[in-house]
Amino acid sequence: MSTSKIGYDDAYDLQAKRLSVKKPEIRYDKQGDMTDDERVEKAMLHFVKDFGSTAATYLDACIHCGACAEACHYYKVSGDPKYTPIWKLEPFKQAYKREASPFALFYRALGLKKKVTVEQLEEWQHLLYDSCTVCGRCSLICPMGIDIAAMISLARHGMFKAGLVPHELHAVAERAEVDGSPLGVTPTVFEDRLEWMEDEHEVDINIDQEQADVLVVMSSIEIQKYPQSMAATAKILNAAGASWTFRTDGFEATNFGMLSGNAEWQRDMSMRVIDAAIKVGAKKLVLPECGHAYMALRWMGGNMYGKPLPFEVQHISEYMAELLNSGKINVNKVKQSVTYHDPCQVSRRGGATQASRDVLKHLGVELREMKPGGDYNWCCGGGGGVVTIHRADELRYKVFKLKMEQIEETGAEELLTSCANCRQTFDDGQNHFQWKYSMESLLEVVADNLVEDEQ
Amino acid sequence: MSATHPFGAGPRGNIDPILNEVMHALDRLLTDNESTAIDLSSLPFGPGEIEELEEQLGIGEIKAELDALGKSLIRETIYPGVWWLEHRNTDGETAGRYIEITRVPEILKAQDADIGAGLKQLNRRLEPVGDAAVT
Amino acid sequence: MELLDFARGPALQFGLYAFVIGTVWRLLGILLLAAKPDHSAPRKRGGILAALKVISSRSVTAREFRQDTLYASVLGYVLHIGLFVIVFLFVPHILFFKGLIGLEWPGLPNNVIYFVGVITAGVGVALLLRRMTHPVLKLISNFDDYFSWVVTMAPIITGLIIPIRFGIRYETLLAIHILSIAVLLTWLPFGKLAHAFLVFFSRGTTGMVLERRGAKT
Amino acid sequence: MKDERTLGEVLLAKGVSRRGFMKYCSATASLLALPPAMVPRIASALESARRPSVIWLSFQECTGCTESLTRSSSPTLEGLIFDSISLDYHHTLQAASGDAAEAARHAAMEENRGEYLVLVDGSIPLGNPGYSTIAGISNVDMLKETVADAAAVISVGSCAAFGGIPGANPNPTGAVAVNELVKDMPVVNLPGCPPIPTVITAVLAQFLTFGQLPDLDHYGRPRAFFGQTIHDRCYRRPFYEQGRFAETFDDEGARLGWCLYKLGCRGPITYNACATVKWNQGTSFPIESGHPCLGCSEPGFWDEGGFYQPISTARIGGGTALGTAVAAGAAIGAAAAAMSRRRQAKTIKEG
Repeated sequence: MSTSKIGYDDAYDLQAKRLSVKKPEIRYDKQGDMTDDERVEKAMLHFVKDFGSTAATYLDACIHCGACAEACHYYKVSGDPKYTPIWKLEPFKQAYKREASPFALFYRALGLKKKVTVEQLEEWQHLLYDSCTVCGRCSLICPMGIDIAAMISLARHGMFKAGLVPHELHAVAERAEVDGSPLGVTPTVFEDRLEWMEDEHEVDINIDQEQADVLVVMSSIEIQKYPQSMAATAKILNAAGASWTFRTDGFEATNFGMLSGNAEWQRDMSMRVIDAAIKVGAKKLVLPECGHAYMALRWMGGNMYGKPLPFEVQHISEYMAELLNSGKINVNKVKQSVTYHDPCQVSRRGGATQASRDVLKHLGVELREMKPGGDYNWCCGGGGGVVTIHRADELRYKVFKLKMEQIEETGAEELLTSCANCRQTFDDGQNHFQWKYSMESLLEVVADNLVEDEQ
Repeated sequence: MSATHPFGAGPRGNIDPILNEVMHALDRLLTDNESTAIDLSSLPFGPGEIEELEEQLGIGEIKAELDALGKSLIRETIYPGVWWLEHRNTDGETAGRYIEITRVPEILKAQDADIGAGLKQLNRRLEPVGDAAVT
Repeated sequence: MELLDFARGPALQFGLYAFVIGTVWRLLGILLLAAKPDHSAPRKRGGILAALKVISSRSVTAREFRQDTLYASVLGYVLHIGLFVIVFLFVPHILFFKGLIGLEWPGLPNNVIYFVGVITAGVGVALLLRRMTHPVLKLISNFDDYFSWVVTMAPIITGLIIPIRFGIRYETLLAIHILSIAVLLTWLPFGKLAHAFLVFFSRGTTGMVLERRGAKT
Repeated sequence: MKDERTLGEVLLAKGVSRRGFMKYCSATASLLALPPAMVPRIASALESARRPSVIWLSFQECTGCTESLTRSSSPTLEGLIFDSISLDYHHTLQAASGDAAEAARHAAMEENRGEYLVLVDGSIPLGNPGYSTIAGISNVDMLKETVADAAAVISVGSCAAFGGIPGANPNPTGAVAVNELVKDMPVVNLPGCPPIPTVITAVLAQFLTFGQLPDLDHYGRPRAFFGQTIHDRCYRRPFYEQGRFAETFDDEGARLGWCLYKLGCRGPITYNACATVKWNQGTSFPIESGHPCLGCSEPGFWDEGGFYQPISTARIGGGTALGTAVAAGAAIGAAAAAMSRRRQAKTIKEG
C-alpha cells in the first residue's frame, strides 16, 4: 500500500476542537504513484468485487426520481443537484452496468455504458467522501427502497484501491492500521491516560484483566479529547457490579478502515477488538459513544469474523438502558429540558434509537425532540469521515447551520448525544459560529448523576 | 331495463336527437320556408325504437293513403308541419320511412305528368259528347 | 386488417416473449450474483416478513419527507393508479388478460376509463416537464428515462385516440395501439420500467437487511 | 335482345304513376344513402337512364349470395330495379341451359361491348383449374373471357371479394378473389356472407342512375355502405360505453340487450351497413337478434380465430412457448450472473 507523506508525530492538532491535521494547505488527493489507467483498473476491479446480489438489486432499481436529493442535507443547503445522493453513485452504477449487470455484455459490446474515467473518479472523490456522511436519510426516502448509504460505503472500496481518497482521511486510516489508533493512541498512551483518569476522577479502572464478562472499548477521540468518558464508563460499570475490563491489545473502537474504504483494514481493526473479547472470554462487548463503531462491530463485526460473534455487542447507550431498566444502576433526576441528537449509525442505521430514550426517561429530563427527530434526524455533518476532510469544511458548516436551527427550535436547555464524533463536530461548529449550545455526552450525564450508595 | 344498474338506464338511441332535429327543421320551415326530410332507414334503431318515435310524434289532423306501387301512409303528427311517411311495397312490407317537415308533402300534391295524363283521359271520355273539350 | 393481424399476432407475441425472457434474465442476472451471509446477531426477525413489510410500507412516503416530495409523489401516485385503472379495469383489456391467463374480473365503464386516461396522460406530461426543468432530474436523467416515458405514454395516447378516430380507421388505430404495447413489453425488462418488478426486490432487500437490525425502514 | 327503352319508358309502360315513380326515386335515394333532397335529381336521371346489361358469373360459391338477392319477394322496389336491368346470364336463375346459356352470354357481351357489368360470386381456384368448371370452361378462363369487354366488375360476396370460405386456411383449391385476377378495370367489392341484398341493388342503381360506380374504400367497397363500422352504428353502442356486457347467451345482460363485445362481436372492426340497412326488409340484423357480428364482410374473417373470442384477445401461441421463453430467460440470466461471478472471483484472487 501507498504511504502517507505526512509524518505522524507532528501531524495532528490535538488542541483543536475536533480531530484535526496541522497545516492542511498541503493537499494530496491521490495516494501512491499509479498511472491513471492503473487507478481506473484498480477501481473497477474492486467495484466489481462488491457487486453481489444485494448491491446489484439496488443499483439496478433506481428510477431516477430524484427524491433522495430532498433527504440529503448537502443538497438541502446548497441546492446543487450534484449532491443528489444517487448521483454520488453514478460512476459506481456505471461500472456496475458495464461490468456485472445482467446486460453487462451488451453494454460493453455495444459501448452503451462508457468506461469510467479517472477524471470522473477524481471528481467523484468530492461526492463520495467530502459530501456524504453515510447518514442514510436518503435510504429512507427512496421509493424503491434502495439503501444508497450502503452503496456509498461499497463505492469507497474501489476509490481506496485506486488511491483516490481525501488525504486526511487516508492519513488517519493508515495511522489507525499501522499504530492501532487514528490519533496515535498506542497501548502505552492508552494505559497512561486511563491511569490519569483513575487519579483525576478517583475511580477504579480495570485494565488488561485476564478474564471478564464485559470487554469495554473506547474511541481515540474520547481517549484523546474526551478522556473523562473513560472515567464515566468505569464508574457505570463499577456501579453495575460487572466483571469488566479494558484491554490494551484491543481498545480502539473507531474504524477508519471502514470509513476510508479499505476493506482489509476494516477487518484488521475489527479483529483486534474481537480477538481481545474472545481472549478474555467476554460475554458482552460494550462499544463507546461512537456511531460508526456500532455499525462496524454490532452489524459488521460478525461478517469480519466470518461467523456469528461468540458474544453480545452493545452500544453504551443500550448497555446503560439495560442497567437502568433492570435497576442495576440508578440515577438522580435531572430537572432540565434536553434535546437529543441521534447519531445516525446508532439510531437510524443501527436500530438502537429507543435505548437513549429509555436512559433519558430514567434521568427524568424533559425531552424535546427535534423536528425531524429520532430516526429522521438531520446528521451533524461530521460522520462518515467527513469531519477529517478540511476542504469539506465550508460545506460542512453550511450543513451544520441546518442542525443549529433545528436545535434552537426546540428551545431545550441542554444538548446531548451519544457519539464522540458527533460531539467533536458540534464542538467545532460551536467554535466556528460562536454558538450558545455545547454538546454534552449522555454517558457522562448518567455517570455524573449515578446514585452511588445503591451498592 | 334494469333500474338498479349504477350507470343509469339503457340507451334511448336516436329518439331524442331526432326530435331535436325535427324542432330545428320546424324552425327553418317557419323562418326560411325551407323543407326538410329525414330518412329513417339510414339511422340505427334498436328494437321498438321506431315505434316509440312514432308514438312520441303522435297522430295529428290529417291522414292520407297513397296507392302506387303498393300503399303509402302519409300522416301529419301532433306537430303541424311534421309528417310521418311510410312507403309499403305491393306485399305490404315497409319499404321506407321518412319524417318530412314541410307544409304539404310533395307526394300528396298532384304531379303535372299525372294531371296531364288525367286530363287526356277525361278528354277522351268526353269526346263522343261534343267538341267542348279543352285541348 | 393486415396491420392489425401483424400487431396482435407476431408483434405482440414478440413483445410477450421479450418481456418474459428479459424479466427472467434480468432477475436471475441480479439474484444469482454472489450473496454474502449476514452473521450479525439479529435484533428483530428479518426474512420474508420483513421484506413484505417494507414492500408495502415504502409505498407511502414517511411523514418527515412528505412536504418536500408532495408534488412529485402526488403525480407519481396518480400516474401509477391511472395506469393500473386503464390497464386492468378497461373491459377489452380484461378480455385480453382473460385470453392470456384465463382469469376475468369486473371492469369500469369506458367513459370512466377515458377520463382516467386523459388525467394519466396529463400527469405524464407534467412529470416529463418536471424532469426536463428540475435541476436534480435534469442532471440524473438519461436516455432510458426519456425513452421509457415515450414507451409508457404511447399506449395511453394511442388508446385514447381510438374512440376519437381523427378519421383514421378503427383497426388501424387498434393495430398501432397494440404495436405500442408490443414496444412497451419489449422494452420493459431492459430499462427503468423494470422497476415494475425490481421494486419488490429492492424494497424487500432493504426490509430484510434493515428490519433485522431493528433499524428504521 | 337489347332493350333500347329508357327506364322512364319502361315504368310508364307498366302503368306506374308519377307519384309511384317519385316513391321509387325516394327509395332509390334512400338506397344510395343520398339525402331525400336528391330525389328530383335522381328522378330526372332515371327518366333517361337505359337498362344496362348484366352478366352474372358464379364460381366457387354456395349460392347464398343469389339467395340473398332473390330473397326479397317480387315485385318490390329492389325487384323493380331488376326489372330495370337486363340480367342476360345467370346460370342459376336463367331458364336456358347448356349451349343456349353460353350463347346468351356471348350475345350479351357482343351487343353491349364495353358497357355491360359483370357480377361475380364465388372465388376462383388457381390450384387446379379443373376444381371448378362451367360448361367445361374453367372459372379463370370464363372470368377472363367475360370481363374482357366489360365496363366494370362487381364482386358479390366475401368469396368473390376476398376469397371467402374456399380461400380460408389452408385454402385447398388455391382460391383467389376476383380483384387478384382482374387488374385493368374497376372492381367493386361487395363483401358479406352473404352481402346485404340492398347493397347489391344500390350499386346497380347507382350505375343505372348516374352511369358511374360509387366511391370506394381501400378494399374496393362502396364507402356509402362500408364507411362506418357496425359498432359505430350499433344501437347497443351505449351499453359498450357504459360497460354493460352480456357474458353468455342466456344471462341477464343478453336478455336486456346489452353489448355483445365479450361474446366476440366483431362490430368494432367490421365495416358494413347491417346496423342501419338491416336484413329481411329492414326487420333486424344479427346483433339485434342477439348474436355478435362475425365480421363476415372483412377479409380473412374465417381465419381470425374463434368467433366467440373477444377481439381484444391476443392471437398468440400457448403456454409451451411462454415456458420456453422463461427457460431461455433463465439460461441467459444465469449465464450473465455466472460471468459476473467469474470476474469477481478473479478479482478476489488477484487481491
